Amino acid sequence: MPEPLPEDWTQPPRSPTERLADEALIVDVDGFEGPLDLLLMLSRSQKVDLRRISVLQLAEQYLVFVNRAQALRIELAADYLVMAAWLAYLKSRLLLPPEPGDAGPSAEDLASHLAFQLERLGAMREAAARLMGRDQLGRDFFARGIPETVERRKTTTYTATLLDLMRAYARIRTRDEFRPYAFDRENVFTMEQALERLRALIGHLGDWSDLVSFLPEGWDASPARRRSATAAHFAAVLELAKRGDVSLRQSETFAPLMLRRKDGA
Amino acid sequence: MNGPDPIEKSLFEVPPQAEQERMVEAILFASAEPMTLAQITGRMPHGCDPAEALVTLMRRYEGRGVSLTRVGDAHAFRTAPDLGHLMHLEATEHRKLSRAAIETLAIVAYHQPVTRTEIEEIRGVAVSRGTVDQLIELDWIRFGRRRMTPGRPVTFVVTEHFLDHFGLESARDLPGLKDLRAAGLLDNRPLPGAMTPPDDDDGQTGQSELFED
Amino acid sequence: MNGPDPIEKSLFEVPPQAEQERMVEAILFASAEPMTLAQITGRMPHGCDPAEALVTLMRRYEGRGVSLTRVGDAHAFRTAPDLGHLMHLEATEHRKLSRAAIETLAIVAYHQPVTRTEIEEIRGVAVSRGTVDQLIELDWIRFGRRRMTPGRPVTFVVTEHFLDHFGLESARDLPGLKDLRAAGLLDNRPLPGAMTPPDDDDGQTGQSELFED
Repeated sequence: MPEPLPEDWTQPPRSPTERLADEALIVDVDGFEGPLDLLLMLSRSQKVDLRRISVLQLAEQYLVFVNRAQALRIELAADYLVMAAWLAYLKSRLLLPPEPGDAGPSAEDLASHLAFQLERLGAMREAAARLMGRDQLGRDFFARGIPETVERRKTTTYTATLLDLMRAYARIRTRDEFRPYAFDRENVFTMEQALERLRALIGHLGDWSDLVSFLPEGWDASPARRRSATAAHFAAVLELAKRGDVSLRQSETFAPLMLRRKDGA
Repeated sequence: MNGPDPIEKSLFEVPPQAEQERMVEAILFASAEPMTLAQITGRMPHGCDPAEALVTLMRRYEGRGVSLTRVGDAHAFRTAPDLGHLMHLEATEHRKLSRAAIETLAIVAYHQPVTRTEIEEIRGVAVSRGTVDQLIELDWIRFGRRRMTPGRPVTFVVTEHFLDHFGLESARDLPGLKDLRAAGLLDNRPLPGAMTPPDDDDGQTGQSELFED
Repeated sequence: MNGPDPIEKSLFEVPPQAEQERMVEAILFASAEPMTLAQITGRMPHGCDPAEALVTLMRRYEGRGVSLTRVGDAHAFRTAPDLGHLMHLEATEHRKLSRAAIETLAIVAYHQPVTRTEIEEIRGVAVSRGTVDQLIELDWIRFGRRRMTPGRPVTFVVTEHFLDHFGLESARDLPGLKDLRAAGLLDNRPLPGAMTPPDDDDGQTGQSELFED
C-alpha cells in the first residue's frame, strides 16, 4: 500500500540549507516517537498556531520526508508508511472536489481531526514538561528523614474454658475406648443380669406393667446408668417374649412398653 | 507499657483540642508517608476528631521550614519547597524517565481514567509494556476500574503517591488542567467516521468533566 | 530548582535569623540522622550560624507534639516523650487454642507430671515443639522435675496461672473420667461410619452437672 506513493510530491529546487535541514531530520528519524510526533515536528515549521495549520501543506511535507528517507534507504517503521498512505489519500481528497454520493466524513473533517490530534499531542507534551518542572518529592521537598516506625503490638489472647479442656480430654479418652473395649462394669447393666432379674419378677406379675417400672433401684439417677439398664431390660423382655414367657404391648411408637405374664407360662 | 491507660482514660474524657493537635502533630511528624484522616483517627484515643486539629496545625506551620500539606485525602509534613537546595544530600537519584514514560504519565494524569488504547491514540504510537510497568513500579500510576465498553479494557489513573511526589493536593491541581479542558483538548474526540463505540461510561468522570460547574 | 541563587546571594548577605531558623528546621526534619552543629552549618548558606537558630527552634517546639532534642552532640526531632504511646498500635486478638494445644494441655493437666513421650502416647500423634512452646508461653504449663528413668526426660506440669485461669483450686479438682462420662462428655463416641461426633452442644448442662456433686 505505501509503495505507489503519489507522484505529485516532486520537490521544488531546494536551497542547500533546506537540504541540510532535511538531512538532519532524516538522520534523526530514530528520535521520533511515531508518525504523529514527526508530523508535530514538521508542523512547527509552519510557524503558525496548530489550529490554523495547513493540513494539506503538512501532508506534503510528510510525504516529502518519507520519500527522502526511502531514497536514502532509511528503513521506516510500518506505521510511518501507513501514515504516508493515509496522508496521500487525504491530500487527494482535499484537492479534488467531493464526488457526488460520497459517503463518510468529509476531507475537511479528517483534516481538522488531524490538526486536533497534533494540538492535543503538543498540549500533552507541554503538560508533561510542566509536570516534570514542578517541585518534586525527594528533589525539591522532603519527607521526614527519620520516620518513627509505628510498632504494631499484637497481643493474642488464647481462650479456653474448663469445658474445652474436658472435652478435649474426653475426646482423647473416647478415642482410646475404640481399641480394647474396656467396659466400665460399674455403670453397665447386662442383658444377662436383666434376664435373671425379670425371670424372678414376672412370677408376681399380674396385669400389664410398664417396662420402666422394672428398672432396678439406683439405676435411674444418672442418664448413663439409666440408659444402660433400660436397654438391658428391653433386650431381656424381647428374649422372654420370644420364649413365650411374656406378652408385649405398645399403643404407639415411643409409648410405654407394657408387659405381662403370658397365660399358661 | 502505658498501653491500657490512654484507652481507659478515653472512656471518661476526650483530650482537649490543644492536646489533640499535639497528637496529630506527633503522628504526622513520625510518618514519612501521607496519612489519611481515618489513619490518624485510628491512632488517637477514642473520641478524638483530628479534622479540626489538622486545620489549626496547617495554619501553625504556614511559612515555616516544614509545612503540613494535603495529598489527596491524606496529610503529610514536607519541607518547604524553597529550601530544597539545602537538602541536596538527601536528594534521591531519580532514574531518568524516557520521553515516552513522561508523556504517558502526563496523559494518564490529565485524561484519567484512560485506557491504553486512548494513550496510544493521543501519542500516535504504541505504548510499550515497559513504559507502563515503569510507571506502575514508581507507584505513580495504577489500574483503575475497567471501562464498560466492549472488551472491558482496564484504565489507568494516577496514585496518591504521584500527587505526593509532585506536590499536588489533588489531580484537579494539575498545572493548566482548566485551560486544556476549556480548549477541548481533554475530550475524547474519535476519528470522524471511525467505528469507535460511544463511550458510555458507567458514570466515571474523567478529568475533562472534573470541573463541571 | 533554584540551586545557584541562594549560594551566590549568600556571598553577599547572610539570611536573616528567622530564615536561618526555617532552614535548620527543614534540614533537621529531612535528615536521616541526628545532625551536629557542624553538619548543620555545612548545609547552610555561607555565613550562617545555626547555633542561635537551634536555640529558638528548640524553644518553638517546647510543649509541642514533637520536640527538638539533643542526641549526644547532635540534634533531631523526636516525638514528645509523653506521646510515645501513639507510636504503637495495640491490638488484642482473641483466638481459640488449636486442637493440638488444648489436647496437650488436657493431658498435662490430667496426667501431670507427664513427659512428652507420654503425651504423644496418649494423643497418638507427635506433639510439635510449637504447641508445647505456646502453652509454656501462655504460662499454662511449665517444666516439672525430670523423670528418673533412662534419658531423664523432663516432665510437664500445669502452673498456678493455669489453675487460676480455669478456676481450679488444684489439679486434683479436675473432673475425673467418671464425671466426664456422667456428664455425657464421653458418650458421643462416633459410631463406625458416622461422620464427626455431634458437637455436644448440651455443654452447659454438662458443665452444671459436673459441679453438682
